This record gives sequence, C-alpha cells and structure tokens, in this order.
Amino acid sequence: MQIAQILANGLVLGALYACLAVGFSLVWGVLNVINMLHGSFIILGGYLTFFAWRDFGIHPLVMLPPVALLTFAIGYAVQYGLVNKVVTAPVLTTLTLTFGLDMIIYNLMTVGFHATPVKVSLGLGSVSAFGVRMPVDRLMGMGLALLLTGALYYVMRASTIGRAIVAVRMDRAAAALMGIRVNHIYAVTFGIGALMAGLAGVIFAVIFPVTTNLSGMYLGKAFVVCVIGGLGSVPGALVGGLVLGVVESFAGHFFGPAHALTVGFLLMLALLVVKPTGLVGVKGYE
Amino acid sequence: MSAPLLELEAVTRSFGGIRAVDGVSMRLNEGEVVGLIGPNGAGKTTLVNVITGVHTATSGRVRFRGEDVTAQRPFQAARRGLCRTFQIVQPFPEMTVLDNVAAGAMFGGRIDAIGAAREAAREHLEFVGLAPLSDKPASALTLAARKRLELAKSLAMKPKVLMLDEVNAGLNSAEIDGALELIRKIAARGVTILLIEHLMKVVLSVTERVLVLHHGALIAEGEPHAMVRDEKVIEAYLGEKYAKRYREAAGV
Amino acid sequence: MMSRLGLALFAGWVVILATTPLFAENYIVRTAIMIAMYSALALSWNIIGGFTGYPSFATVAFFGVGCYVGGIAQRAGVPMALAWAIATVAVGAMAAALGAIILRLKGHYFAIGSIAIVEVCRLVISSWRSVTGGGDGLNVPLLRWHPDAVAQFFLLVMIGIMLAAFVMNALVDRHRLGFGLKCIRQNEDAADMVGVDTTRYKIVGFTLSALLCGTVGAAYASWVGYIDPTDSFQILMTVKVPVMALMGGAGTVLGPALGAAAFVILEEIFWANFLEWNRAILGAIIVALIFFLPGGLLNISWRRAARRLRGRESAEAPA
Amino acid sequence: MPTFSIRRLAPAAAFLAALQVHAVSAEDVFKIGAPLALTGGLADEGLKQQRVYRMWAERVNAAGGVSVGDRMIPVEIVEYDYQSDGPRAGQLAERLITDDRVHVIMAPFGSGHTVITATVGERYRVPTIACVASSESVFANDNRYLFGTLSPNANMTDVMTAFLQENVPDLTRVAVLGRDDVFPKSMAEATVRAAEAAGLQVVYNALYPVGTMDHSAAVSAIGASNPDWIYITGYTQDLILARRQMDDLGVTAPVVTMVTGPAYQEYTDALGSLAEGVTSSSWWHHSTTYEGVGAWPTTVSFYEDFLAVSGGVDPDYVHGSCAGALVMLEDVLARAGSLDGEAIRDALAATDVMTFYGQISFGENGMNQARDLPIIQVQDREIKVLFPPSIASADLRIVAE
Repeated sequence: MQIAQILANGLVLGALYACLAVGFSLVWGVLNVINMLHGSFIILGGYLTFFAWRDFGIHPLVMLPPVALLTFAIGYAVQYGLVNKVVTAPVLTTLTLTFGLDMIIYNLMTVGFHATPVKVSLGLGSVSAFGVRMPVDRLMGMGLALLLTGALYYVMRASTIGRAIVAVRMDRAAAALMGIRVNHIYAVTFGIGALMAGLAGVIFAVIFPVTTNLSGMYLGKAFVVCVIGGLGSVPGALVGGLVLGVVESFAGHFFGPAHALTVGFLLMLALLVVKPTGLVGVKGYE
Repeated sequence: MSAPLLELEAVTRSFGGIRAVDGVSMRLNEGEVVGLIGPNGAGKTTLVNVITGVHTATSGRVRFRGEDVTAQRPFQAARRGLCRTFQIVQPFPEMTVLDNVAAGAMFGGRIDAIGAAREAAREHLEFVGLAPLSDKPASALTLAARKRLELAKSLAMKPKVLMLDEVNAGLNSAEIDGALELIRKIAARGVTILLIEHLMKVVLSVTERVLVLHHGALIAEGEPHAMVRDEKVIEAYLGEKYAKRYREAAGV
Repeated sequence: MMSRLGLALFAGWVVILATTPLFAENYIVRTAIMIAMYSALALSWNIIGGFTGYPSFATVAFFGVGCYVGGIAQRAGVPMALAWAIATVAVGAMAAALGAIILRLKGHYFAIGSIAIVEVCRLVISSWRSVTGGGDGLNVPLLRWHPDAVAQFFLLVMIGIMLAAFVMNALVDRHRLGFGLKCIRQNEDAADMVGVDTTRYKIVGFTLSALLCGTVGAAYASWVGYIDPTDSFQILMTVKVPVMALMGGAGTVLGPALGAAAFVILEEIFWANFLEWNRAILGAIIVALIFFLPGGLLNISWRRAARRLRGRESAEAPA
Repeated sequence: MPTFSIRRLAPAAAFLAALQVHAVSAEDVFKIGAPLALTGGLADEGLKQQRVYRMWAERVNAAGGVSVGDRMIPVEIVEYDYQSDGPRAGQLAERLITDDRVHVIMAPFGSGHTVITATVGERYRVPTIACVASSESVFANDNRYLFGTLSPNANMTDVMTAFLQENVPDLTRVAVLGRDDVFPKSMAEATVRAAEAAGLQVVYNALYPVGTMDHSAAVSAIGASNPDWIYITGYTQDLILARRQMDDLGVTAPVVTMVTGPAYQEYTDALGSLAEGVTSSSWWHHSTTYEGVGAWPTTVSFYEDFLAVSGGVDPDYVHGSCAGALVMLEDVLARAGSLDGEAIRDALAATDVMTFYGQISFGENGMNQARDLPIIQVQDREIKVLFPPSIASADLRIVAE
C-alpha cells in the first residue's frame, strides 16, 4: 500500500513541478534566455488569486483568464521593451538583466503584499481509492497542470504562432527570411512563459502558501526540472517534473526528508554531465 | 622509401547509420603536395576532422611519423605539426591580426614568451603579405585577407603537414592567383600539403598526386591530369549520364 | 595591458582604503573591509568569467566552503593564519575536481552547473551536522583584541587578499595562460585547433578563480565569529560578484576592483537613504548597467551603448 | 588604454563620508539600538519588534521617561533595517555602538542573527538583550553581555511532555518532525530528549531541509507510524502546509502540537477550521494574566494598548517577549543607577522581576530561567491557555481518536 501512496504523492507533485517549469523551459529553449523573473511571476499569480478570493470571493478557477492576460502582457512588454535588445548578447548579460528586473518586482511585491504567508483554502477535503488518499484540490491542481501543459503543447504544435515559435527556435535567421517577425515572436514566447508561470501561481495559491520568500525556491525547482527533462520542449518539462516529483517522494520516504532535495540535485548534476540535453531534450540550442 | 609522414589505414567514421568516411587508406610522404578532390558531401572535411582529432575514427588507424595518433585531441594534433585551416574561417574576432597569428606561434609552435611569439607572428604576416594589417581586429578583414590570416596562423604553428580546406573558396580569380603563389612558396619551404579543392585549375597547377573521394570512399588516386579524365571521377562529379556521353565523345 | 595612470590610481585607492581607520568611524572602516572583500572576490571571478568568458556563479560556493573549512580548522585549535591556508588549498582542490566535471559544459548549462555546485555545497554542509553544526551554525573562535584593532587587522587582511587577487590577474594577463584563456573566450574551437589544451587551461583558470575566494571566506569567518549555511551560501552574493565585475569591466585587470568599489558604495548610499526600496533601486541600477555601460566603467563607449539601445543586438539586427 | 574614470568615483566616496549621521552622545538620553529585519525574509518578525519598541518608547516618554538613580530621562530607540542579511546585522550593531553611542542593543529576530549582533556587543562591552532567541546554542559561548528573555526550549518541552502524560490516557508513541534551522531544530531535538526521558517511544524523528516545498513523504511516514502525539516545528508557512497535508493524507493523532504555529494569528487565519485542536507551547500568550513592574502593570493593559495600535490584530509571543524585555529594562535601570555599560550589565545579571510577560530571572548563561511556560490550544477558533493552572482558561481537548 505504502508504495502506491508514495508514487501517487510523487506523480501529483511532479505534475505541479511540470506546470511550474514549462514556461521557464520554453523561454530558455527558444530565446536562450534564463528568465530569473519566473519565480516572481508565479508569486504574482498567487497573490492576485488570493486577494481576489479573500476580498471579492472570486473562485481561483475564475481567476485563470485574468491572471493569464495580465502576466502575458507584462511578459510581452518586458521582452519587447528590454530583453529583446540584448537577446543575442552573451549568457551573463541576459541573466543579469532578468535578475535586476526580478529584484525590482520582488521589492514591489514585498512592499505591496507584505511577506506574510497567505493561502486560499477551499476545504474540498480528500478522496481515497485503492489504498491511496489524495486531497481533491491537489488532484484538481494536477489535472489543471496537465491540461495547461497539454494546451501549450497543442498550441506549439498546431497554431501558427506555435509553428512560428518552433521555427524561430530552430533557425532564427531562416525564420526571419520566411517573413516571421522574430522580435514579436520572441515577445510572444516570453509572454507565454510568463502566462504559464502566472497560471501555475493560481494553482499553487490553492495548494501552497503564497509568500515572496518562495519565489527563489520556485526558480530553483524550475532549473532542476528543465535540466532533468530537457530544454525548450514541453514534453521535456513534463517528464522532468514527473521524474523529479517521484524521485523526491521516494527519496524523502527511504532516506528521510532531510535528503530528498539532495537526491534531486544529485540527479540533476549527473544528467547535466552525462546528458546535458536532458532525458527528452532535443539537441537544440547551445 | 622512408616511412610515410602520414598514413591512414581503412579509416572509417560514421554518424549514426551514415558512413561519412568509409575505409579510407592513403599515405602522405615528406614534402609532397597532394590534392584531395570529390563532389560536395564526399566526406573531405570529415576526413580532415578525423585526422586532426575533431572526430575520432569509428574504426581504422591514423599514423603520423609512425606514431598511432587515432585517438589524439585537436590541440595534440596541432602541437605535433598536423595543422589545418577551416573551410569556414575561424579567427579570434576581437583580437588583432598579430595576436591571432601569435596564438598559433605560442601554442602550436610552442613559443612560450608572448613577446617572442609576436615576433614570429610578424614574420609569418610578412610572408603572407598581411603585415600592414597587423594591428587591425581580425573581424575587420575582407574574406581574402581572412583566408591569408588562416594561412599565416597555421604557418606559425610550424606545421609538418598542412591541410588547406578549400582555402580558395569565395575568392575572385586575382585573389586565387595570389593564393596559388602563396601555396607554392609554402611548398617550397618543404611543408607537406594536402590541398582540399574544387578548382581544377588550382589542383592541376600545384599538386603532384590527387586522391578522389566519393561517398566517403577513395575511388581513385593518381597523377592530376589522369584523374581529371578518369571516368569514375567524372561519374562521381557529373553523374552517370555525363560519364556515358563523355565516353562516347572520346570514342573510347 | 594597464596604463601607468591606471596602476597609480589603483595604488592611491588602496592607500585610501588602508587608511580609513585614521580618518573615519568604524562603520566606514567596516564598509572599506566589505569593499576590499568584494574586490578580491570580483578579481578572482574575473579569471574564469572575464578572461575565459565562462559565466560562473560558483563564487559563493568557494566562499562558503572557505568559511567552513577555516572555521572548523580554527575550532580544532589550528592557528588562524594556518587555518586560512588550509581553507585556500581545500577550496582550490574542490574547484579543480568540480571544474573537471562542469567545465565540459558551455554557456547556460555551465551557468546552471555552477549554481548547482552552490546548492550541493549548501545542502552537504547543512546536513553534515556532526562536523559543521548544520542549521545551528558554527561559532568561530574570536580575536580577543580591542574592537578597533580587530577592524584594522581585518581591513589589512582583506586588502592583502585583494592585492593578491590583483597581482594574480596581472600575472595571468601577461602570461601564456591569460593569452590562451582569452583565445578560449573568443572562439573555443579555434583555440583547440591552434593548440591550446582548452580543458587543462579552463580547469587551471577555474581553480585560480576559486583559491582566493576560499581565503576570503576563511578570513570572513574569523572576523564575523559565527557562520551558518544560509548566510555563507547566499545566492544574492553569487550574482552580485559577476555584476560588480561587469560594472567595472569584465576581462580587464582593474575593472572588477573598480566595479566592486562602485557597487558597494552605491549599495550603502541607497540602502541608507531609501529604506524600503533599496532592493528595487539596486535592481534598477543593474538594468541600467546592462544598457548604458555594456563594457563597464573602464571602457565607457556611448557608441556601443547606443548600438545596444537601438536594438542592434536584437534578434532581427542585421548580422 | 581607455580614459580611466576613477576620478569620477572620488566625489562618491566623499559623499558617503558626509552621509554618516552625527549623533550627539549625551548622558541625558537612554538610547537603545535596534537592528531590525524590516525587509527581506524575516520582515514580518522585524515589523512586530518595531511596533512594540515604538509603543513602549511613546508610553514611557509620555510618563516622563525612565528613572535612572534619582533622575528621570527620556528614552530613544535607534532603528536600522538589516534586510534579513546576517552580515549586515553585525555591521549595523557596530554602527549603533560606535556612531550612535547606544547604551543597550535589542538583538534582531532569530538565533543566528542574535549571535552575530551579540558578538559585536560583547567586543564593545555593550549589553545585548535577545527577546526572540531561545536555543541554548546562542547562549553557549559564555558571552557575559548577552541576556535572553525567552526561556530555554528544554523548559518548554519537559513541561509539555509531563502535562500531556497527565491529561492524555495511554500516551506512548510520539512522532517528531523538525525544520533544519537553528530554532525549530533545537525545539525538535529538545522534544525528542524530553519524550525519551519521560519513557515515551519516539516512533518517527526526522528533520526537513530549508527549501522543502512539500511534506507528503514525511506526513505519510508519520501516518504509517500511527503515533499518539505528533510534534512538528517550523516557520509559519511550513506549519500551514504540514497541517494541510496531514488533513489531505488523513494523518492525525490524539494530540497534534505545532511549535510557534498557533502562537501566530496568520496560522489560524490561513487554516481556519483545520487549526482546531492544535496545541502549542509558547513563551507568552495574551490570555495569560500576570501582574508586574513597568509601563504595562498587567497583561490586559498591554493587550488593550496593543489592540488600539494594531487595529484588532492580537499580539503574539514575539510582541510579548520584546515588550516584556523593555519593561524589565526599566527595573534594571532603576537598580543600575547609571547608564554605564558595566553597571547595566551587572544589574541585568541580578534581575529577578515579575512583569506582565511573566517571571524574568537570568541564569548563569544569560537565559531567562522562568519555569511554567504557557501551553495553549486552538479551541473554537480561539487560543485557550491550558497550563500553568494558575492562568489556565480551558482543559485539553483530544483532537481525534
């Protein structure tokens, strides 16, 4: 019985990790930019959901579209206005730029929302089947996470914007020759990355406490998931998230919670060395 | 016949299923100037990459002055005097022309002090006629000048074997004559040269022997003029139809 | 290379820093110590980040391990100076070993690998409770002198390490190693073809960039008297150091020292006057730095800044 | 070589020197230095300290100041924000002592940063009072100038173990999960020691690292060990998450204790009905009824004064302990008779006084030795005191069979 519960815990957590990381992986894979703002976008989504729920009684699910629009707009503006100007610059430049921007947004949120941990609690209780007990809000979160990741995969595969993004990822110069406005596509990609982070924030507000202190931790998780799963590909983030979730869950059980994180990190380091493109990653950028 | 300077024994290199280089065996003797020709995608550059350790041979042996160097790394090849120029030019963009060549002198040519390396570099720049541009950044050079910079850089590495990978590609006819003149001067200094080339004019006027590569395999070897008329070579370049028509025209 | 004027001004600056105890209160002396400390870290980072062009975020791992090795050695009765030496060697060995692994990666992957090193060091040290005290932190034996004397002593120590880092930078810059590292930064494949043993050079560069960070860490532990995993492995520091080097001019010899001084002074000024917003202001400075000082304070070129502002480095810019 | 721009930086250095605030040090003001975390991770706790410091200063100055020997002198609290950054806390402590000439320093929140500040205080022989540092390791390096108003953790855990053994039939199995951070870790370890000493069986004992985002593994394991008593320590966000996951995974026990969770209002606000029945031990609670010296003679007087300022938010042990420390200082100054550091230190060492916060008497290592620390439980969305009997307001409720 125990093993089923641990596996279930791992898969649910893994789906949440995937949703948290997929936007980050997209921006890194396509724009070759490490977006240090990613954690703060998640927290922003979380706070918006919490305040809407607490002050106006708006159910988190209803908050998905507004948060999506807002974070997309912010992401698009940040990329088009700032990051685009240095997107071909070396790694250190873009990473430092997004780090500086993150400090600004972090400070704004800390002053605006204060760092006290807050949380939406819907009191949906839990359900248990064949020996595994799982809270409804987490299952809902997992469902949403998989849905969003699937939707993004569909957009990337089937929509014109998606094709353009993939084209730009494969060969920027060629894409430009085909009439794709690369700067615009970059801004859209960054916007989608921010949107996915915002939506992850909405889901997380129901499951985890929301506080600016966690933005660094979410960013760290996104790094690990991307390296394990592989860059720039939506399936990569999904596989990376699920694998990390399950590994941490089993490591937490067998080696004790103290070592769960260490095992996750060592897995990342091992993959970074053996297969930097990750389990599913395709030899894209770099 | 002294031991060959460079010897390849059934060297093969495959990427996934494709055998880019397929069982090539050949020899290069001291002081020779040998041409390596073949249609695009024949595996010429891959062969050079295997010789200089950029890729390791999947099977077969590479011997340089009798020593098995199959598993060597690029910098070891450079230090052994097995030097090459790049088909797509690879300068150090922000460094001056002088320092680009000094880098060759210092590492490939094993001159320790930076000052001495720069002195040696000046000589090589004189030799290739780039001295006036010594202090300009490499990124500011024209294509022809960059090709000469590649030459100067590999000369600074005191090469025993110099593999020139389409060093004339993209040059106009006047520039080609200049390059040709330079290649003769280098050969005159006793450097063994493997010339990877498409321009038959260059191949015919400089090389003593020609190897023909097609689909990764060595399909012919011999005297330049004979090679140009060899049916198999024409078929490789121009396709089976032309080879047939040529045969009829020559009334063979 | 470095002009006479540059060297003279740097010497003047070192004299000003060293004599702060004579004309300023302890708070200013303490700021001077922080300036010297960060200059040493930025100069050390310059070897791998500036010369070789490998964006390393491992500085705080070397600093933190230096703190702990120095602190643990001192607690075991080893005299202070020897403890610092042990810390330096230990951090150097660690850098060489880890370098051999992550230096095979390039660009973003290397950056992530270096951040992973920081996290692994922090996790190992915080879970190895029996030796490092884990989450409890570690008390390091204190110098029982008069506080002013302690401040002056550590000021001179940190300035000494800064000078050592400066000399290291100058030597590497003049030596074959520096030349080879710069070739690697410009075009690693071409460097390989030209005969540079890129793997060995990168590992030597990475180790040199770690050594003095270990010394700084050990000296810092002796100065502060208490270290714990979260403060010794602060992610903020590991990003600040490259930004300081960038601000001054990464890849030059004087740049990092100048950048560190400017950054610490600005941070003090803004932090003292704009309480709640100092982090946002610092962020704004970093963003402005990216656009208006692409080459850092040492080579201010409005032309290059204008180029970047007009989007010449954007994706659609003509090649 | 590009033009060298160090000259442009020289004016910046001069400006920095001018910036430095000149404080007039006079014997007629009792100055307290307060490095506080007003921004960054510990901002919440820093703001709590700041609020009670200001409340106390206003109240005391309104009453004409504190009496030192035969004189009444005003008090001044000098605050700086160290951004929850340890090294900067030390830097500020030094500035408070050397530039602002403060007589006493109030250490910041948390054991780690307290040690850094106290180390600086010790060097300058300026007494440091820690009102939010409770692990023995902080007071373990014989710093004669460091005094803490929180009692050692062991006092709390021994008392709680005894209380629970009395009130909970066949309490035998205890599961302990602690956060690997200075204070929460020492509480978890103290509980394990107390439980073993009392003959209880420790069926689960583990620490979770800083940065843990999910407790499913630990909570499931605790469930599997079916304990009678679950004891979890951590910061508010950890405990909110742990309580949620216990409910998610159907893990419970007759007694569920979370340390310093319920003592904070954010905990009960965030969890709502889930907080029901969770017990905790704390150093102080506003429903206690002590009477003593200083600006606030009774707990109720402090509680009402606080509600007026906080707009209805209840004070927690951080407010109580820090306000209690300041009230205790009034008594110390009266006995010291002067503002000299040594005199204040000696008066502090000899302190044995009753305050609205409870008994304060410092032991050999400078920690408050007060014994009967309140045990509290959330009952019907309110905090009830179960122990000590003298101020108990309710009996223990069993959470679930």
